[in-house]
Amino acid sequence: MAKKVDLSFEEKLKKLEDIVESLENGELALEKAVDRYQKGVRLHAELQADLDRMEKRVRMLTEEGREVEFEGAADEDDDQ
Amino acid sequence: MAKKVDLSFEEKLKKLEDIVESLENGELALEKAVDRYQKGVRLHAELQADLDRMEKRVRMLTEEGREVEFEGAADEDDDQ
Amino acid sequence: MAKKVDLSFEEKLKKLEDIVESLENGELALEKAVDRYQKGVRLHAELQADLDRMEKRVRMLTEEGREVEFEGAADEDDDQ
Amino acid sequence: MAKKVDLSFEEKLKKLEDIVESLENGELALEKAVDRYQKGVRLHAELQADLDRMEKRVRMLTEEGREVEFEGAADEDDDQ
Amino acid sequence: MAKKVDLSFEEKLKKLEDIVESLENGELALEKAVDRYQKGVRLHAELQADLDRMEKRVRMLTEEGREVEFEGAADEDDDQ
Amino acid sequence: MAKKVDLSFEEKLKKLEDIVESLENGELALEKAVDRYQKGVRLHAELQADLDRMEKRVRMLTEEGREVEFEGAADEDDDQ
Amino acid sequence: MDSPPPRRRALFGYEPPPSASDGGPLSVTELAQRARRFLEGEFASVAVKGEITDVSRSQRGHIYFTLKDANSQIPAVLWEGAARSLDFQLQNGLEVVARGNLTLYAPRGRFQFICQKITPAGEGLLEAKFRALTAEYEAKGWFDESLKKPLPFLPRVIGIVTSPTGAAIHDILETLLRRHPRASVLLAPAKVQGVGASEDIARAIRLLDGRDDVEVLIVGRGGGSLEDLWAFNEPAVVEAIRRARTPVISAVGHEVDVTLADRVADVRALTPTRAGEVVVPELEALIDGVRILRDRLDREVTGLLRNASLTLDALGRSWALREPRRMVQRASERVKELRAALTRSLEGTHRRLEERLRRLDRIPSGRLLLARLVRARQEVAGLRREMDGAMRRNLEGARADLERLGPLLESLSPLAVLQRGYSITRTKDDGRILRSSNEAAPGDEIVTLLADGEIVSRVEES
Repeated sequence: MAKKVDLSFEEKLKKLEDIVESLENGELALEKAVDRYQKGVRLHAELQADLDRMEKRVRMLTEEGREVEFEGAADEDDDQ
Repeated sequence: MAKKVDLSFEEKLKKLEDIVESLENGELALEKAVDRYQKGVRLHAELQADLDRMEKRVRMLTEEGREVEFEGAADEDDDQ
Repeated sequence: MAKKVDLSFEEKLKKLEDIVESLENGELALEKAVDRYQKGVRLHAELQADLDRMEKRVRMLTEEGREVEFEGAADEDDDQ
Repeated sequence: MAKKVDLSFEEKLKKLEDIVESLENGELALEKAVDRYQKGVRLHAELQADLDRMEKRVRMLTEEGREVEFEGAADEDDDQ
Repeated sequence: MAKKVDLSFEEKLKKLEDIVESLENGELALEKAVDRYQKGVRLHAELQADLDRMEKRVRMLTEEGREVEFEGAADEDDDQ
Repeated sequence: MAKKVDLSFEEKLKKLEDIVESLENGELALEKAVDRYQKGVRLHAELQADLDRMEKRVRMLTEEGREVEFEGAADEDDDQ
Repeated sequence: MDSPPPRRRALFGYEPPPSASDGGPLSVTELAQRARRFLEGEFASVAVKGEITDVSRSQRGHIYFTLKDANSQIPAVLWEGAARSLDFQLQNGLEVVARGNLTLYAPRGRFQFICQKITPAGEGLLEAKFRALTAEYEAKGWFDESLKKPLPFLPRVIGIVTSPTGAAIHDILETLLRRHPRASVLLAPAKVQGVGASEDIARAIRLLDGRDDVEVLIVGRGGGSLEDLWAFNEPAVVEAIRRARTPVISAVGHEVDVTLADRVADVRALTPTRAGEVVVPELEALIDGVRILRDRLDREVTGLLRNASLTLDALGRSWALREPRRMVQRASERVKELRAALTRSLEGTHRRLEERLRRLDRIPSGRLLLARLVRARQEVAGLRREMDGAMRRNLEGARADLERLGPLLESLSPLAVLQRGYSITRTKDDGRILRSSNEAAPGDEIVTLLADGEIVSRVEES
């Protein structure tokens, strides 16, 4: 499952989109479609995880930033 | 009976349709018709089984994805 | 956090501005954007700290200056 | 603070003016600006001290001058 | 203050004039100007004292002469 | 001939004239002028005294060397 | 000089010279000899009156001179012998009567008067004596201007040597006292005429000259004849005047009378009145002069002091000296301005940077990024939904096909009749449908298809 670590979020998203498209075309053999679907589910999970990870990171950084902000420019805080 | 394992769902379906068509023609000798019919029933059963299997797999995958989704983006869920 | 001690305030500010711009453009890959964001947060914190430190220094200098002024030109004080 | 004892008042004033000008140009990096400002504050304090010293001296001399004047030209005093 | 006893009144006056002129030109450095001023005040005082002394002397001499005149040439007195 | 150690009236007059003239030339330093003035005043006093000291006497030496009033010119005096 | 009209006839005559022989021309010498003979014969002894000029004395003692009057002149000589017996000095301008003869000095072609005897013309003994004395004192240089002593400007005592009863003392005193009413005069009376007068005058001069208070002497008398004035030509007087330490003014006779006393005196007053004028300045003018000098003196020194005082005051009043704080104030203001500018400028810089930084405060909030993440999440979720849907639709399609084909197949089943009690029998080994009983042999296994299933049987018989 960790085989395509080097793919970016966007690449994975693209792949997922391709999968969705190919599934919607209905031209795939059903089994292939299921395989794709499985792949899609995996991709989705990965993307989901990526997003979670990134969000967590951003949120942490945001907190961190806020703290710094509060410390140094407490009065500026009202405008925000 | 397991000889055409490599046939895809769609191929089997096609075969089944062909069988049905040939049966509808009514021009078949009984034996042949029965054979066909029998083949048709088998195919139908296979297809049924294939489909069930695939459906189960898809369902499982779907469930799997949902769980992941619930886990990581619980709060985002409200907006959706 | 003290890794780029040799960058001036303005250079850091410029960097931060570039980061913000690139983030606002939305053309960055998401992960790259997050990395940038992290960098941005750090830069912002540094800048804020720099600014605070300098402000404090200026305030001290100003006080110092005023004292000298008060000392020597006590009668001039009303105009100020 | 007494490091540049050999600079004349005007030279110091000129220096301070240059500092103010460079600060007003707004083209200085902040750190440099603060350094300049610090220098400026010091120069200002020195100049103030110089002025005070000179003013005191002039005041004393003026008194001295007046006394001599009163002594010698007491009758001239009405015209003044 | 009595250092330049050998300077004549006119020489001192010339010096004072030079000083006043240079002060009024306003082109002197402040410290130099204050020095000059000091010199000027001193010179002025000296000159005033000189003048007073001379005036007193002349006044005494004038009286002296006139008295002699009164004594000896009482009749001449009316014309004067 | 050493009887006129003190200057003659004429010499004094000449001196006084020279003094007045030198003062009028205006080329004398003030102190020198005052010195001259003093000299002038003294000379004037002497001249005045010389004139005052004079007293009309018309005498005649008798053969015995005595001095007697000379009557011969007495009557001339009344006309004046 | 008012000399009488020249008597040419007396000197030259108008008789033409004797004419030369009517023969050939004479030699110059012949002519000169004849002229000399004529002159010596004609003027062997004559007296001629004229003025002496061009006097020169040869080394041998001969005196050469020229006799002249207004229009003519004759060279003359007085041989050494005659010259030695002369009791007066031959000097230029002297009017003489010369007795002698005329001759021609051939080598020069000049005629010449040879003097035998010469006497001063028209004067007596006194004149000659006067001239002799004049010459003597002139020779001594007693009349030289360089010897003249200056008069004191204002003599303390004026000594006068004259007769106490004469007109002179009256004139002198009158003038003198008019000019200088406070003058002091000491009169030394002297006989000014007659026997012993010169000694008396000299004595009086010496008497006054010996006094310290007498600063000037007037020696004189009124006018008179040469004899009357003679005492003033006597050596006693001349020498007394000459030797006096005190300056002497001579005032003898009138303008035309010149005595030796006049010539030797330091100043000659033409008349006694004039002597009274030259001896003292006017007292009033003097007093005025002194007072004016004093006034000028006072005015000058006062003016100088006032000028100096004004200059000094002006300098003292100059703002440079009066308001020295102004120079400091200007600088002070500048410093204050700079201080304000300094703070302002830095505050400006700081504010600008702060604003720049504040604009970047979006960063810490991370909203942008979170939004993007949300969008991505939505996208991902959408894709998932789409994928799920598509997958479902795929499966549903397949199932629909299957479900359509199932009943169709069923309906077409050749075995449908079996429901009605028919059955189909097939061989077990090859599934062949048995259409005839002889198609099966006993022992063969057969499969009978019934509506609800199969029955496998073995053929017992056929």
